[in-house]
Amino acid sequence: MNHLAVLPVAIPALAGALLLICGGSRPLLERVLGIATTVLGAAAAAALAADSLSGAYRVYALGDWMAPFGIVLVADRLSALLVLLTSVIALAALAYAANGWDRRGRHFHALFQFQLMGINGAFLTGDLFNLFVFFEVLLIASYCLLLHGLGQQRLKAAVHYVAVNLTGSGVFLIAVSLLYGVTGTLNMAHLAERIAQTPEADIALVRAACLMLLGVFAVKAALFPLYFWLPATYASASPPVAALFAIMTKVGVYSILRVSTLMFGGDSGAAASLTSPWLLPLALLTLALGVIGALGAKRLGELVAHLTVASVGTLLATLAAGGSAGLAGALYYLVHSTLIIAALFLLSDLIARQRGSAADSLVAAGPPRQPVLLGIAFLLAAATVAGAPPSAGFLGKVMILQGIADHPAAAWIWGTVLASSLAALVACSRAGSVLLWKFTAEPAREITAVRGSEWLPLCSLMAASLLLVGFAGPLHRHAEATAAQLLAPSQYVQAVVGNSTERAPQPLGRELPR
Amino acid sequence: MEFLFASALGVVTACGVYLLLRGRTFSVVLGLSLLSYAVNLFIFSMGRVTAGAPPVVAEGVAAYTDPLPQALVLTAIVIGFGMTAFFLGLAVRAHGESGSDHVDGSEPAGPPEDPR
Amino acid sequence: MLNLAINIAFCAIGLAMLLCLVRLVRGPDAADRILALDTLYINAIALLIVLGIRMASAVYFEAALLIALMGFVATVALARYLERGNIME
Amino acid sequence: MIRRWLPYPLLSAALFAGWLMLTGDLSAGHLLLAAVLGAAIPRISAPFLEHLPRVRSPSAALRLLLRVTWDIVIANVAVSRLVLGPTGRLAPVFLHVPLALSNPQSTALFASIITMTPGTVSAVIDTENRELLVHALDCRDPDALIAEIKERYEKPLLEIFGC
Amino acid sequence: MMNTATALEWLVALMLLVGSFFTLVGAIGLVRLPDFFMRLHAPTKATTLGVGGMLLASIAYSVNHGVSLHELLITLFLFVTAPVSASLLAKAALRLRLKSRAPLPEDPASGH
Amino acid sequence: MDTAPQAPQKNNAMTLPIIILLPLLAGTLLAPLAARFGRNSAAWTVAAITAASLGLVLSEASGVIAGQALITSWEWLPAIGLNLSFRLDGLGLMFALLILGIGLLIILYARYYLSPEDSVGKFYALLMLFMAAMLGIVLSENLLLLVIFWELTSISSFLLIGYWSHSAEARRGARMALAVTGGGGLAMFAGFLLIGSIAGSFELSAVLAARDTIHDHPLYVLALGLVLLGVFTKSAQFPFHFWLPEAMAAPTPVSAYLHSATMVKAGVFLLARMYPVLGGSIEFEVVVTSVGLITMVFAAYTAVFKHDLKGLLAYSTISHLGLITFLLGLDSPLSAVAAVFHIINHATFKASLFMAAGIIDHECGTRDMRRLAGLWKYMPHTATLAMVAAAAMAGVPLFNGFLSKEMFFAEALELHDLGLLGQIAPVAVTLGGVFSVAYSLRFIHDVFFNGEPRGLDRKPHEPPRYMKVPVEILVVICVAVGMLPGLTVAPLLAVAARDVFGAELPAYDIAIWHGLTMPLLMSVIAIVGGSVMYWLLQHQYRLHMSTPARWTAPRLFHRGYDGAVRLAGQFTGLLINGSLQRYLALLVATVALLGLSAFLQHGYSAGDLAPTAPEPLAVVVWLVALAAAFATVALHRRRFAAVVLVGVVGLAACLTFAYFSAPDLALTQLSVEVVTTALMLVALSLLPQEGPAKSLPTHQTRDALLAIGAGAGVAGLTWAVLTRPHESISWYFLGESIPGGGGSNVVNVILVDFRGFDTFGEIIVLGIAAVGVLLLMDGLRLPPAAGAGRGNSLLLSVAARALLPFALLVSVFIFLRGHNLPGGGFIAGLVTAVALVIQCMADGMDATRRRIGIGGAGLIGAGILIAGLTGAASWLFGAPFLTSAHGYPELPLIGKLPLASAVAFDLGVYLTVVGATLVILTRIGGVRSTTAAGGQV
Ligand code: NA
Ligand code: NA
Repeated sequence: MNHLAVLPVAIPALAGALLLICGGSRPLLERVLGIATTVLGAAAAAALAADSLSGAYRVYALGDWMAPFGIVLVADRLSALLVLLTSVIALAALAYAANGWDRRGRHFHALFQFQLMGINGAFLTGDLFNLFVFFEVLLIASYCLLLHGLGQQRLKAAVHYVAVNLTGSGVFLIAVSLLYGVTGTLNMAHLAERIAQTPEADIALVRAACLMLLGVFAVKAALFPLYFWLPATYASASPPVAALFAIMTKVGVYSILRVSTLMFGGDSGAAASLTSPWLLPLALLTLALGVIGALGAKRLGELVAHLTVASVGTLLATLAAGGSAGLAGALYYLVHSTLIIAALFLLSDLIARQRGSAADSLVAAGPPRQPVLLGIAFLLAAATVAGAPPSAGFLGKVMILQGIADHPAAAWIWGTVLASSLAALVACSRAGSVLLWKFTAEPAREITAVRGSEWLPLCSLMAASLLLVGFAGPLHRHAEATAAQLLAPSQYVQAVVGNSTERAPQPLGRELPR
Repeated sequence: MEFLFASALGVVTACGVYLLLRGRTFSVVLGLSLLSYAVNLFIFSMGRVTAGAPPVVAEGVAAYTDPLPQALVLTAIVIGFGMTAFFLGLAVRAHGESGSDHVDGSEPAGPPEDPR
Repeated sequence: MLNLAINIAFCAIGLAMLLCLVRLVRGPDAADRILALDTLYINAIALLIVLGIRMASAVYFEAALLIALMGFVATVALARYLERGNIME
Repeated sequence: MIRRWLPYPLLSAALFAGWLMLTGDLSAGHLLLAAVLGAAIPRISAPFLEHLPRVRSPSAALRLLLRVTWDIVIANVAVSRLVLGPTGRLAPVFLHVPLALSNPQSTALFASIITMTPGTVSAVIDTENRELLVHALDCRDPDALIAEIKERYEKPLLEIFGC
Repeated sequence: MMNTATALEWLVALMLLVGSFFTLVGAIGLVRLPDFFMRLHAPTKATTLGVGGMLLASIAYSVNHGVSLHELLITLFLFVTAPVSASLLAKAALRLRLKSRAPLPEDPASGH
Repeated sequence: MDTAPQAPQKNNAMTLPIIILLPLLAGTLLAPLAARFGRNSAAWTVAAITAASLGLVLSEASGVIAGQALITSWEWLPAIGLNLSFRLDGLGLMFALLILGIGLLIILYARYYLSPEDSVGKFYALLMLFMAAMLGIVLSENLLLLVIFWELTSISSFLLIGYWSHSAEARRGARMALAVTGGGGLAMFAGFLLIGSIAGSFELSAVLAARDTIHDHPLYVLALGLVLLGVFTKSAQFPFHFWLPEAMAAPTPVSAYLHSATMVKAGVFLLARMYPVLGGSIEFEVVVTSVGLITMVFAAYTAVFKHDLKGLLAYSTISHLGLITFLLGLDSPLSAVAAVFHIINHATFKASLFMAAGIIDHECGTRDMRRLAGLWKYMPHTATLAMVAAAAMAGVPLFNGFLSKEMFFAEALELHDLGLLGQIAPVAVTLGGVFSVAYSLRFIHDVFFNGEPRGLDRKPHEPPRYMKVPVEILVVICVAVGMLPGLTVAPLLAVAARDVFGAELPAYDIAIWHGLTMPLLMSVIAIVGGSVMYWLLQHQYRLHMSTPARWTAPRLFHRGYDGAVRLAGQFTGLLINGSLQRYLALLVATVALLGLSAFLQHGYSAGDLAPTAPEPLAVVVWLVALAAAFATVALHRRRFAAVVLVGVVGLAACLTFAYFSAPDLALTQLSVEVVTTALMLVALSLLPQEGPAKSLPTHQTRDALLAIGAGAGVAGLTWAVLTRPHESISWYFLGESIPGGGGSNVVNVILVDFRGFDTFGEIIVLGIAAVGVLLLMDGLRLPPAAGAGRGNSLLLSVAARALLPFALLVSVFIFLRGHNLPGGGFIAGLVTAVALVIQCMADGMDATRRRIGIGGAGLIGAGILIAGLTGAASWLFGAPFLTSAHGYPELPLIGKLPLASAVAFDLGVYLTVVGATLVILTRIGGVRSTTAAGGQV
């Protein structure tokens, strides 16, 4: 029995529990334990990713109950890739937090582990209701992490974030249970099979459920008009948390991707081509509004948050346009944007800390202590996030633009993507020139230099981004293979539930009240 | 029965949504509570509603109601409880920090906007 | 016979609940509302017991037991709150 | 030795009986379990328990139980007539019942009995002034009612607990 | 002549009716009685004879299906808790000096 | 296009990439390091690197001049057509020599130009970066690779222009240059993508071969337009020219290098590079020539009126770029020669002029020609050099500018196919020539003669010896080429021009004297006319007094830029206005619309099942629920009442569950309901008791409509499902519950076994929520509410203690039987917690805390850990996570004992719930605690 698939969930869960027990009293132990388990989790993630290279589906039946009855974890190329990506981001965020951010509130490390557990679980689960549960795990952990360090700004952002997501969770439940009510199953592969066989009379119900589900995912992914909670939330989170949150919108994107390829894919069935008509315009609008927001941002954190929105817009537009090549590009772009946004959140903290009370506001402040290093870091990160060549952002955009070239709306996508690239470039150059070039003659004050241990996580993320450039060829081939796997949902269904008819839903008997 | 069930769900949902959209954290909590009742009942109803057939396996009983939605509701209830508790804590702290229980963290300024 | 009694009981309890609801909505004071809720809990216990008799099932018993226990907690909390402005110190 | 293992024997007995009542199962397993729980739960909840007054006269306790039960039935009927009849004629009143009981548990029991017998509700136990504030739904002669309450319930309680 | 089973059924029915009656009376009292302190008396009926009747009915009913006495536990709980609720509510009402037909005592709720 | 150039020579020699990599890696990294040892060492280092690159280029030059284009290629991202492919052909060779040669001179010049405060290391590193990018552009064989280097020039020039970042002008100039050229680059990128997709490859060779396909493609015009956008922005063609003068905020070496010799030439390079692919069409010819012509004339005219030396040179540069653009637009072989020739010439004389301007600025402290005058007296050497270069710029015979300009004039006479444009062109180019003579004259006369300098804060003198060397070298080239073109540039020119034209060139002759031709006449007119114009301006119009309307394009741009930023901010602020109400309303509306859209398409229909008749009891519960829900809304401002009323809705839900065969749910709903009520009250005691009074009904209608919509939607869905028959996978659970799960309460078996993983997640959610409450309440201490009652209730105290053991008993009961009958760890945990909470209410929190003794968060952690370890324990048996085991071991006396590992799991649930509930209630409840104990629960 190979337990690889459950490890990315089980390790952080157990570690989180342990950390809760020893929480508060032994901060160093907490830190060491937190980092050690994250490394362990990353190793498991790497093993899983390596395992996924074969292209096989690793199906893990929890409690040894076969699908669709029990909950299964399904690790395919995409899940494994995202779990690995999560680990990378997590390691960087945690290493950064270990410089002191983790002690600005209690139970940081426990919450961090639970956050990882939720994210990994969401990526791995093959059960729609279990996906809800993991969403809740990652959300509640994110609420707490968002509040880490407290303060009025964070509280306000948290009220919005929590309220929106609680409402979203309600909708999620309605959608999932409605699907169950009509199809009688919860396993995503089984649902895919059942949805394809929906009788004519039930099509509207299934479609309504699927659309509501997509609506919920759109909230998490941050799609217009449901993303308004994001900028304030991300901008007010503490930097390591914001860096970790870079993966969170991707959970929404992943969910859309997963259900739309698996459950709503193909041309037949009740949920055929469910996403395309409305997702594309909304995604393009999201992209545009994201860069407009970045252009008008008054703080660096806000700017990065808006760029997060823009990256989601790019991704979803590509997904909506469909096609294997575009999808492959989108996957590459997803990895890139996650890495660089995480890096930018860390960097914005480093910059803010050298600017006294001005922090990351885009106004002149006293000169920083390490302008050159910060400048180089910002230059690289900004160029990457804006998609300037030869960054991973550029390569990703090339892949995307080429990938969707045959789509009827290609002109729209191209225009929006390119124009938003320019806007992002302008926004970043404006921010950089104000933050790192425009100084007031502020009297000398105590600024501590950025320590090596604070550079390390940032540099690792940037190095990862550079590796994306250097190994663009093999990575793109992997992305293509992943896209191909995603676009062959029948294999997924076959791997998870087989084609046995004895697993079909049956009536349970209905007895009227006496 | 089905009509009563459906209409009650609709009404509770509507009341919940209306309260959810008010401008005070406590009203939002009330709205979320009502919504979660509605949602839980909705999940429950997806297994259809049957009286007198609890899913406790016993000899000689053939008809049971669908146990799965019930299990889902239980999960939803517990999660909802946790979330409500958290949101209440958040509301208290936000009010404690800012002195306002408005959902946007401060009393609406200027001309008397709708402070609900 | 028994069925008739059960149905009468249902109607009586239902009516009692509605009356409680009237008090609950009308108030006029918070104390009245708590009292109405408390009574409503009691009615719910009664209802569950009758339901248990009708369904010839013991599964409703726990619910009744819990209401007895939990309803008390709710009432205490409410009353405490009313009296002191907080429920714990 | 028994004190050490069963610091609250009465409570343990009650728990033992309670478990059997709950399960309705007199099998060996459940008897054993009931015994374990009867021994364990008082120990677990010991920090919360205080020493209960010793029951001195079990027969008096039984008599009081029967009396209260009977009173509940009778008073229920009486109060029902009050409730269903014209309410305008009711004469409610607050009574200050002086307390002879001193032990908190027995005082609480006294107050509870007053509440459970319809027509009277214990509102406040004033331990400083050693009196009980009782609201009566319809009372023409307060002093007589106070005397009756003390006679019917407080005296047996004093007899049972001695305090 | 009635056999035991029928007698038991009659008993159950009777107890149910008794319980129903007092439950209803309690609720009527809650609505009809003019002030809070008087309304405070209403639930007592529901608690005692109302639920008590139902529980007796249930016990009687269960005689045929394997005796169960757990209903007694509910009664125990109710008898322990109801006076507490009533007292706390009364204290609260006294503190708030709610409208009362009976003249309110001078120094409300200062006691312990 | 009859004969193609010689087939390129392909090999995998590393020469070409090394040419780029040397400055890119070695240059950028070593420059700052070397700068630590002084500016000389920095300059020597980068000069050596540049020289090395130059050497490599030269080593390949002979082959290229012989007609062998060198192509090397490595795969990078073949799937998207991006390869590391390099090409060294004639055009590339010429540009590479320009870039590296002038680069060397600039390095030397900058060594003396930069002041001690300037960071030399940073300057040279950026310069090397830029050099590498430029080399990349001219050596790219792959169009995508070219885009990469193209944008790299934009970015590195941004950094170079902003080198003096303390200056607002520098920052603005840098941002403007980046926005314009970066934007153009993106357009070009799009154009290349189109071309690549049409040609099926991004390799230049393939694209060149696909010329006809591209021209015939419907997207040709679009691709052309996009590429031209890149060209025009980079080469500062009208109307995108405005960034170049603003970029003069850069240090002069930068201006000399980027804005005369190299970066701006990238645009015309690209035009030349793509000419064989895109050129030859009427669209190309008309657009490119007219843009070039307009730019040439307009910029020359503007240059005359610039008082700033660098401003004059900047507009002159724009004008000359226009000239080159014009030439490249024409479809004739000789125009290609002229264009290439002028690229070389312009680079030499303009770079030297910029350097001269830099020397003047350096020595006089100003570049304002109204203050400068008579410098001949102070720096005759520099003046001589500048005068030669200016003469070349003006197109005076014997200097290189004359030769190419005459060819330009000649070409302008050949525009017969272009109708009106063909008739205007000769006049326009002559006029441009006039202006260019005028500003050249002004440059010389105003600076070096024309009286004495005014108001300089120092006495000007010659610069350091070596600062002049680069100028001297360039001026020598100007003269050498001007006098002996055939011996100097001819071979290079030939191969470069051939690559531009894309075919072998006809025979042509570069000479000073062609006889009395029309172009010569035009030259004479230009020189005479320019002189007259300058004289008139100086003496009649008093040029120095003029304050020519500052060309408004940069202003417009800055206003537009700032406006866009402000507008973006305002727009975002309006959209994302920080109002939760809006966000939630949008969410509800979106979801409702999404749901509705499904029915709009497929129609709504109820199922076929006949609904069952309502029961009186159900009607009562229904009425209760409705009344309570409506009353909650009506009374929601009276929060206490609302809490009670919400509780009633919960009670109705509980009864509904109980009635419809869900005792577990009823139990749970009820327990949670009560705890929630207590919780709400605890919280309410810390919040305002009443919502603010109603005022303007701004959103009420909107919200009511949304609410009704959502309600109708949910009701509709419920009705639709309830009237349909039901099939589900649950038959499996019903069948497997006892044999597979060891329990008869199927719901519980699902919870702890079939879907135990859900439950595991669920308790974690609850646990984290409690931890969250713990964190939220950390450090929050409020005074006790005013007028709050004090003291405890004896009755409550006694009852609470009496109840505790029995509550625990009930907990155990509910816990143990959960697997077979309604109950389980969750409810048991709630019962325990509630029993403890009653103690808190009776005796106060601190006393209770002491009595409980265990930390809340620890309890939660222990619970989760137990549940998790139970799950992980199955690994020991080679089974998946959370696999349960159950059995009925036979015990003496007791008989069969039902044992299931799920019980251990449920114990974890129990502990978590107890811990979480306690933490939640006591933490929030403790905020108003009089004895502010900060310890854990
Ligand atoms: Na009484
Ligand atoms: Na669950």
